[in-house]
Amino acid sequence: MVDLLSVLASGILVGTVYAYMAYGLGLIYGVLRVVNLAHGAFLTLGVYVTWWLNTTFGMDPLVSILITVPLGFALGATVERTLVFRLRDSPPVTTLLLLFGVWLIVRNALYLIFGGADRSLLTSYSLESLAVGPLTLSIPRLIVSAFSLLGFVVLALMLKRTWSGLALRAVAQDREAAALSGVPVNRVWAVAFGIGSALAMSAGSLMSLFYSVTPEFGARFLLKSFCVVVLGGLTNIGGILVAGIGLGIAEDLTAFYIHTGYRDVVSFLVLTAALVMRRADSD
Amino acid sequence: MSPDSRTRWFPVLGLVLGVGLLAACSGGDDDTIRIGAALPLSGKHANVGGFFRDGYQLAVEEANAAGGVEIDGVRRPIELRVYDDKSDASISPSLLERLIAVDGAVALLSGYSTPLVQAQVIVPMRRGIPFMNAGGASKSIFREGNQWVFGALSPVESLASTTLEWLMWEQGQDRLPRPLRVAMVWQNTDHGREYRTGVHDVIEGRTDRFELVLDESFEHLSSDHTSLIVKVRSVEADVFLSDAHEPDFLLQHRAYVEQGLGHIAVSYGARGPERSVREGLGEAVSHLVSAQWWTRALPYERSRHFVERYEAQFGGPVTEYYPAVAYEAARALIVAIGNAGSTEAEAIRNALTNLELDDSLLPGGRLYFPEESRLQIENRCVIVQNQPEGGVRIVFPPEAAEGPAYLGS
Amino acid sequence: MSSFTRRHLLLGVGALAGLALVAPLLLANPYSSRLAQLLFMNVLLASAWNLVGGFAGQISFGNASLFGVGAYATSMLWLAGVHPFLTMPVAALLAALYGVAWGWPCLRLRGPYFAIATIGVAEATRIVANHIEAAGGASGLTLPLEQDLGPVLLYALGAVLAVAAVLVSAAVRRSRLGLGLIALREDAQAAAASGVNVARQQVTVFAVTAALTGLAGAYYAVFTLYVVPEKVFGFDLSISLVLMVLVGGIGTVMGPVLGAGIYLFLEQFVLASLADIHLAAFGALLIFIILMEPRGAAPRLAQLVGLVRRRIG
Amino acid sequence: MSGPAAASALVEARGVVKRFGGLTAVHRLDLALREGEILGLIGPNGAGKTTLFNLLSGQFAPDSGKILLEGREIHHLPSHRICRLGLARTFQVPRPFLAMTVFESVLVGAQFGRRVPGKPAAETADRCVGLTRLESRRNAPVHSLNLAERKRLDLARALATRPRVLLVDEVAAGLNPTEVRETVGILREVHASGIGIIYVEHVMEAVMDISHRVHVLDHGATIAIGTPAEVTRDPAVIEAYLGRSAGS
Repeated sequence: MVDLLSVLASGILVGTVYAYMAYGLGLIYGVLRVVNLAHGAFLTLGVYVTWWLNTTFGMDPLVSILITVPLGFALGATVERTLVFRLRDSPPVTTLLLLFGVWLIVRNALYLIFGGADRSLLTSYSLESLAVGPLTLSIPRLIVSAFSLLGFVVLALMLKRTWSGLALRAVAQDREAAALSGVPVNRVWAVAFGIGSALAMSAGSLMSLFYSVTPEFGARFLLKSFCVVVLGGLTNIGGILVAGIGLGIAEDLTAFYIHTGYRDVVSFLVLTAALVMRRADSD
Repeated sequence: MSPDSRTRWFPVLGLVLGVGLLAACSGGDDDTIRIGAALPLSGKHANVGGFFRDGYQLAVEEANAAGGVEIDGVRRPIELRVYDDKSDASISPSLLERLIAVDGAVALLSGYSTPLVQAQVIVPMRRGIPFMNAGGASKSIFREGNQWVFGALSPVESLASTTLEWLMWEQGQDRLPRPLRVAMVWQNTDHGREYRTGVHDVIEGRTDRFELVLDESFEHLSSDHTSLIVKVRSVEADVFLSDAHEPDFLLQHRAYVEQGLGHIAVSYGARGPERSVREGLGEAVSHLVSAQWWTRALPYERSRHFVERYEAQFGGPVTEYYPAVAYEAARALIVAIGNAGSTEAEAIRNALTNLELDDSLLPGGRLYFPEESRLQIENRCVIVQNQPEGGVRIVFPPEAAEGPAYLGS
Repeated sequence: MSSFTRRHLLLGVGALAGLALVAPLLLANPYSSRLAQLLFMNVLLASAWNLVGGFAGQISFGNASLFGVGAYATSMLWLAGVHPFLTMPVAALLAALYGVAWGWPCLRLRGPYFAIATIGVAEATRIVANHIEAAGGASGLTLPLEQDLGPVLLYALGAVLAVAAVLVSAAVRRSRLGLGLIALREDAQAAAASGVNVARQQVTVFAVTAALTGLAGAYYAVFTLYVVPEKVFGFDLSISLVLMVLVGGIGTVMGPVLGAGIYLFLEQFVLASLADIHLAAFGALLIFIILMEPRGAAPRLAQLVGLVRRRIG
Repeated sequence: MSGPAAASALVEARGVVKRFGGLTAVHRLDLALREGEILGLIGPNGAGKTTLFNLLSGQFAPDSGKILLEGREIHHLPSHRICRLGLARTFQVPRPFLAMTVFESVLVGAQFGRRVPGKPAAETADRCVGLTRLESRRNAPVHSLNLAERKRLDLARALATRPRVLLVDEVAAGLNPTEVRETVGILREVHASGIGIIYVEHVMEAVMDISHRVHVLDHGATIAIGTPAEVTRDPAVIEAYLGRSAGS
């Protein structure tokens, strides 16, 4: 029983991380209809920036979010303005190539600056945990989960309550109609890419609390982010949160009760089955 | 941009590529002896590839500082050419072909990680080129009838068997219970599979000594290990053995500490002394036990020399075994070329087969390639334990031990 | 219809003759013959991917799952004593069956849903393959070096497979199947309303894609003599094919061929000459190409050929 | 009336219901297209005309009720099967295959539509291109076509499937009077070649001019059936079109 609860708790905690790293991908897809292959680059960059700030200035990873968010926004908006924007009239799939190129360049820059060795950081609360009844919950993971929920609330409020949120949603629904209603579509795209990248980079800040990083870090989580986003319904932030948690739980249950080696098999099979079944319903 | 202004770019691009290609194809002057390697400097295994490059480079520079290698009475410098195979098993062999055909390499040094080295060894075996393997510890790399592939890294099994021998030795000192309840998890890669084989080979038929209460694999680069650790907790073992590469090790041990587990002894295969490990886990890695193909704690002259040179050049402290083994492998190859007094493949191979280094930095202090193990060395590992506040101490074998191991409750 | 077939046959024979003519050049040293092998494999893979990705507009990130099935089928049969040539049809068949098995449910999805579902299938396949002990698990399989086919035979085999793949691609493009695929790519509902059986068309072409991809896997096994799930079922392989086709020109017959060549050339070129910045250089070149030619190299080449023809004529 | 009509009906809907969530788009609808007839289908926006077309052509399956083509139940069939049984349609907003030429687009219909032995597909396609006055644009890429041409292309593609029944969705909307006349002319020719037509249209002059009978829908249900002259006089129709206030 304790085992089951531990596994469930772990699944939820991991799942919220999945959700957080996927928000940005979902937002970018929703607004630009672009599958952001450079997502992994922003995640990795987030971890490295956080690691560097921590080891150089002793900055806490949670504080470094204040830096990774604006930095991510600036970088993302720049990539959109300078590159993605130029392919707006080309088949959507061509942006895959472009963003893959961006990813390669970022990766190379990281190799040159940081080398290929694993890097990880340590904070005073890194290995602390909290006893809740029979459960032991990791404090960094609890913090990250709280941030993930907070991120969801902020994002949802932003989309619902603010002007830019309205513009984002309008463009997501129908680009041409939004443009005709006076929404500055070009700017909205840059903003969406910026927010998406800011989310990815800040996800990196949070993930630095428990993952070690190499320039290849993003590759590990890119595919998983895709799963979460698609399972959650691509543009639906709430769906992404639920999908992330669901996937986390499914993985941990499989790992514990079936076989640890099959945790990712399950997440991918759940993904495919859910897609196929949902589509069959709506046919 | 009009279509025409776009096309204008093409001759320019073509020119740049063409010139670059010509430059890339040039062989270089013929005075030097060229040896080559394709290493994973980017991609999945890049966290290790750089260490190998450093180790190779150090050995080559040392040889050149000593005047190079004497061939037919002329001393000739050695040039090391390294390419990045991006951790890709189909690119890696093609780069080796390139090293032989275009760059004129007379011998090759291996890449790192068993799958990549497995893909590489086909090339030297097909072409008949000496190949010195420092990065793939799997026995399966050394095929039946192998004449060209020399292994400077003992099999992974020896990591496991040395660890268990240590445990048995501690049992003999009455410091560990019998039978010992062992929980073992292993990374589902070639490395982990062979580690598991090594463990099974030792405990087979030793029910009085060991009871294996968990035997489970996990995927390389897992996104979380908490549920596995909960499983480990639930089997209530005395010792916890895991075989993991660095990212998984960091995550796994983090979950281990977070979940409040404690075993009499905890070992993650070869993991433990690395610098990045203490960077991320701090004091939580104290008392971890690991099996090492090399450790800076070894008291040999050559080993001290290597540590000094390496740290002077690349900064230190050098805590990983990778550059040391790479250095030793390259050094063995260079010595063999010198012994052969020739750059002919056959001659170098024969020299390697007959090579015997008495000043090796590897455990045991000797390096030769026994034919009965298909040219893979069989040097033992040493067991080291992380010390609080950093550093490691050799705890096994007893003749090399610097002191007794700390065993938890 | 029949005239197309004859023309294709001529083109195929011509291409093979051309490849036979340049064979001494490419077989001059082991490196160039290895590059030729990789090129043939890439042409095969990219052409196969383009059938479903380019013509039907279904972007698959999961072709490695088919490649791996082919590679393993050939490896296991070879180790069981079957001559590698004889294993090839089996590899193609098994890959086609596996392709249909997961393509049939997944191809009902479109756009990013299909793309991501294919990632799911391929990754699940890779991990399961890692656990199949009979196939060597994560250690993979090493193939008998003594039975190596040798560079000449490997070259010939690769050339035939690559030319065959391009011919299949050209034939599909010109056939009723190809017309239906492009129709459903442009508008699946309108195509269905015009009588196109969208599901069957897609599954049919996917079976062809899968068979060709399986052959590429079989060929890979035969020339590298070592298969391991991490490589043959890996995501890197799946993504590289997509990039090749995009560089060359998606949805065209020659695009995948050009793309396979350009991709291989650039990759080897930057790997060898720009050691420390090869990733960035390669990335920058990809970006450069796609910004200059968003539709890939093939349409531009066709334009140039047309220009030359007009000048001459 | 359903008895004798059913015997000779080309297409018949019986008690068809289609709901979208809480909204009932089509409610227990009966409809029949008789042999050799052009049936006009009119009604205000949201009356369910396009939904009905989507039901007849198999894009949607009805929640209940039956649809018959020449006496055969087709409501459970996918749209390509319905097309091959001889029911083709055009779309309200044309849905061209943008990457193709005009001829290729029409060829799709000819290749995949109803099988008629002994007729090469290319010949059929060319005949339909001619019929819809697109000869001059035969090899033009579809994306270069204007709206009127695209509408005719939709028609050509549908005709190339050699249908027994053609569903035409607002083929005259957005066209100038000359183009409307031309289109109506084409429809007459199509009818003359023995194809039954159900014609949804907002341009009243077009639909009243050409239809033998007119079926009027409102809120997913029938409010009147009759000759063009009869329905224009029907108070229920006037009310539906002009609103309750105008009627009172």
